[in-house]
Amino acid sequence: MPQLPGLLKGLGVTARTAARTLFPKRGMRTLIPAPQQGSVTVQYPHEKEAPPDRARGVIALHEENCTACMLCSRSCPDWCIYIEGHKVKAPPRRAGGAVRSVNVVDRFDIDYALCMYCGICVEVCPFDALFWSPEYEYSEPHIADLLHDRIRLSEWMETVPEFLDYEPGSEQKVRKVPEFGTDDFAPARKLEADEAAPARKLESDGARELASGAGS
Amino acid sequence: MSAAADLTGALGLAYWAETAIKLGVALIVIPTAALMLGYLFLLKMMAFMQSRLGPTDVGPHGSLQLIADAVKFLQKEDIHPAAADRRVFRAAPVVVLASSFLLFVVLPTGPDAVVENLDTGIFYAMAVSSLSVLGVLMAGWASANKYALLGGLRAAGQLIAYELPLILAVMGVVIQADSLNLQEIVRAQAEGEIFGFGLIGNPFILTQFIGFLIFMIAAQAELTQTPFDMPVAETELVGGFHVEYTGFRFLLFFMAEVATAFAFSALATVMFLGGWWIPGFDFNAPILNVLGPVVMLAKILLVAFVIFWIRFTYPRLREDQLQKFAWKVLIPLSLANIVVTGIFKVVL
Amino acid sequence: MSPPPTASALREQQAYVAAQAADARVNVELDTGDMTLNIGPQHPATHGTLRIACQLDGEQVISAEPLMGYMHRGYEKLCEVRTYPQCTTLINRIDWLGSFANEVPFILAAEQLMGVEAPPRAQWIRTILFELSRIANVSLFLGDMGVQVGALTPVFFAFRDRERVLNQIEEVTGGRFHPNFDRIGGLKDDIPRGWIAETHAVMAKMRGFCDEMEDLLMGNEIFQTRCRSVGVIPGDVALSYGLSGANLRASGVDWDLRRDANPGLAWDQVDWRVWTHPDGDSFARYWVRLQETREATKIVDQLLDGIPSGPIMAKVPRIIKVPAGEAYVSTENPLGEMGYYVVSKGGLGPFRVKIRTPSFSNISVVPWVMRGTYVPDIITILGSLYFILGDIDR
Amino acid sequence: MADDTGDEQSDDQAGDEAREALAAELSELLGDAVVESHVEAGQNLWLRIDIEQWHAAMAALRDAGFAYFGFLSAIDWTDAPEGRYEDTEFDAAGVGEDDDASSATAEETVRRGGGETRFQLLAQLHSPARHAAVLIKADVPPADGAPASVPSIIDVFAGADWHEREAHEMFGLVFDGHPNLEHIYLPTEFEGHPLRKDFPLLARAVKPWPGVVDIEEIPPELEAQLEAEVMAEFEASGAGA
Repeated sequence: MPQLPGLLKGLGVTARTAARTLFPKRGMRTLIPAPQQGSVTVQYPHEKEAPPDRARGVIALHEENCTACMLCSRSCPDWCIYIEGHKVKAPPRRAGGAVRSVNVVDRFDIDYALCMYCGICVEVCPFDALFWSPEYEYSEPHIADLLHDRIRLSEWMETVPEFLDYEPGSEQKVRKVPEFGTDDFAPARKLEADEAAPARKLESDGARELASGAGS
Repeated sequence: MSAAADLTGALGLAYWAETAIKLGVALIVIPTAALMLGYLFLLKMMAFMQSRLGPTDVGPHGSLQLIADAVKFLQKEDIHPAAADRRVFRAAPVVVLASSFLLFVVLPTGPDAVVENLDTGIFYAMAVSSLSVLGVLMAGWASANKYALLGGLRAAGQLIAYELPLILAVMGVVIQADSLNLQEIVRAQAEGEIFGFGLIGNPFILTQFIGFLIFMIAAQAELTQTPFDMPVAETELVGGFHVEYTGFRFLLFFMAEVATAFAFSALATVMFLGGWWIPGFDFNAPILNVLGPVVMLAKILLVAFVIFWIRFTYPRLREDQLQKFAWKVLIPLSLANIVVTGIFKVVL
Repeated sequence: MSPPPTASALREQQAYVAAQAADARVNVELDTGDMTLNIGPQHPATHGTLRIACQLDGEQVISAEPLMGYMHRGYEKLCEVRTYPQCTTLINRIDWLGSFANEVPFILAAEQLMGVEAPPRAQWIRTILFELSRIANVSLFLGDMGVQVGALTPVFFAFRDRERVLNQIEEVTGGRFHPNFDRIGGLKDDIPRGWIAETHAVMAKMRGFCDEMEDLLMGNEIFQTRCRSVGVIPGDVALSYGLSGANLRASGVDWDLRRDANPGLAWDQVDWRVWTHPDGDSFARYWVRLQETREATKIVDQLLDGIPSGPIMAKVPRIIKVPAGEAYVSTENPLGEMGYYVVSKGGLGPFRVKIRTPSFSNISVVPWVMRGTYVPDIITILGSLYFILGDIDR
Repeated sequence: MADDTGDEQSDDQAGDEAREALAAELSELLGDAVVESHVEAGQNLWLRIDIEQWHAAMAALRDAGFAYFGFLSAIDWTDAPEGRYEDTEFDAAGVGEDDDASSATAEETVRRGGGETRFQLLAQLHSPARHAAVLIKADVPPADGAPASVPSIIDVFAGADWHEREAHEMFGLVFDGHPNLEHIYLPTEFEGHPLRKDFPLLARAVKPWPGVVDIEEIPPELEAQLEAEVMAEFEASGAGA
């Protein structure tokens, strides 16, 4: 077969694409142009593309789980997480136990103007307090407004999807996302976390020890 | 300019009134033509060829997008570069636009629907179309910008290389039609015959196919559309001669570009595709003053489609390659075309 | 002694001086000497902020000197104050179109120092993501080269189809551009269910994209006229400038780190070939990249079918401290050889990281190759050498 | 740790043997230019070259088939005076102590191929034909408080041009015979050599470290009262029963 000149072939490619965009239904059976289906354009404000579940859109905070241990703040490459807290007294874990003192977060700010979306904070959090959400619509006209506080971060917990199943052959365990909406102080969850990691102390010097390598 | 022109003749208006109406119609037709081509091809067809949607929000299917753009352009600040030659800088877009306005003067769209039926119609069209290069050169020079200067110089070089094949390609048509008058060329095609079969006349694209090809290639270069868009060359000269233009001056360049594409499509239609004449009608039938423009428009859109289709598909040549192509291929080919046409004219 | 000048002689003299001055003015205004043209820092062809200072004679280039640093972020210094996991965040942003591939050599170097080896499943997934980022990166080149030589449409096709690959990367890593997915000792997470089948489909689409590019651009006679015998780099010059990747292979040097110095990923487990082209011109570079993209889709297809089961993380301490030592690991990244020379003194972070980026060396050949070309060729050559600005400036 | 290949896997071993052979071959080729060679098991081959013979050795290596110029850079071996995390508690929290314990020996063991000077040149060459790479080092001795000048290899490997310029601006090394030793990344008027360890990284100095624990303690005088309140509530809720 003689070779078609590349000039004509090229015209063929663009014409074919135009035809496919205009008549996406097979074989042009329907001659009504339907570019909305044929094109790859997503008309953003009108229709929204759903990012994958794992998409690193924004970091959500499950405040009840946070113990202000500063691990995330320290492992942040940009130093963009600011945490302050205070101690409160919490009831004992079981009957007959002593009253414990627990950290409560007063301030948990992430400066999204600095954040590089690396996800290290989410990963290092030993208490399941930070999660990725695919939410992406939080742009602000002023750069200073990108500093989001714990209330805003907690609202995003609602948008955190469940963790995905793995392909066969994986040995990873599928994790669970804590339920949203338990707005009161949840000592039960803290208790679980405590028992899961007995080596980790909640006190600040314990967290420091963890950061320096003793906690492995 | 179309039906209205006939109307004015029939009404026997005074010269000034007739001229005013013609002018008014032309002033409406040219921006409308530019808008239509721009919307249909530059926005929508290009988008479809690239799996996109193009504009959708302004007006039905985004059809008023260009008007919105024009309004936006008008709101922009009018910026002159500090070192620019201000007067020339301001005049350049007007010169370019004037050249495309003047082209519309001789384009016939019906037996009487023509602004001025010049006897030297083609000659005039070729002459005024090359005026635009003057404007481009002015823009390139006056911008005091190296990119713009390179673009302007490229445009000048391109003009010399392409004006020649353009005119030589037209020569074949002129020889065959025995006239420089565009109306007469349409008549020659309408009354011609293909081996005794005269129903569809004899569109010169059949006998002057090589001429048509050369005309289209040269027109592409004249319009600085893509394989020959070196004067603009976004990725090397960042816009070439109009790099310093903003706001409504840039709008004028843009309008001129699309309007000239329209005009050249119309010229190709008149010379090669039989113009406004519809097979089966008497050449002077008054109804053609109404139907002619419609037929003409359809043919123009077809030719313009090809022009833009090529524009969206092809990469751009280099200036020296273009010169080589023009002087070593197109000009000898068009000369041969003239010789062959002449021989046939004498023999037949 | 000359007689005192008469009035008329004075006038003549003044007229002569004035004429000379006018001539001089005209000569200054119409200086026909060389012209300096700055291509960039803001220029559509430099995809970023590279500046090329050209001396032109007409449209011919006398000399072209790339001036960079507009985007220098000092990553080598920044890495010195960061821990190893934090470094990958920065390293993502070196060649931002093929980010995952950037992480791999750094992680491998750290693993080498620690004496850790990632489990096979992690290595396979690494290789898959590596090749996916190659496809995402190079497919953009395949379209972008069209824009460089003036064709509008190919780049839209490239963006359209690259998006599919980026979606696949995002589905696994959570990041379209900056995956930050590689960890010392393995990977952050395993692949989600259904991903393998989807990726197979995307690979088929990408092969279609390669065919389209071949018809639309590479087969186009105008494109060939623009690219053939433009920017010819002979093999020995390419070697002495340290050109790597497709630029080197287009000069006829059969050298691919994936095959020749496999640092422990799964490339030796699958069947593929290295493409070379003898010409060394811009067209050869385009041709080689097109073939490599096709080859990469085949590699991915084969790897997807053979992912071994098992863990994705080797046993590494929670807080990573790398033993003292030095290591250099380089891999065949989309742009060429990217290597990290990591010096550790036993701390949480590297003591010194030398980042050997492909674009830096690839662009260093520009002054040599651009002499005597024309202004449009500058763009063709820059486009065909294919650099990412973050990869030059680091 | 120099030549210990005892517990390597077989394929690594083959590679190491090849590297050993290459080291021996190159040592012979370069003669007394090679000060020291080092093969790290399963990794790489280092050659340390006498700085006086840097140029000649590079030319000899190129002619021996190592024609692919990988990179050229330098290493500043001094410790940063401020520590890794300036003004932070990160270093203090364990890391620093650990370093101190090993720092006495770290200096000797860390350098592949040995060497004592503050600055070391570092380059890598590849042989495409032999699929082998070699890392080359050279000690840059101090001269009058600054590093001594180094012969440029721009005429051996044309690609060394930019790499030498980069090493010049980042480390302050001077390359004799380089025609255009100007800044490549930094502004012309920039002062200092950023990759030297004594060049402070201001980004870390101007901002306070956010990792400092900021937890408000319960005032001691309230502690007993709060404890009693919580306990009372706990017992009242019935959980204590």
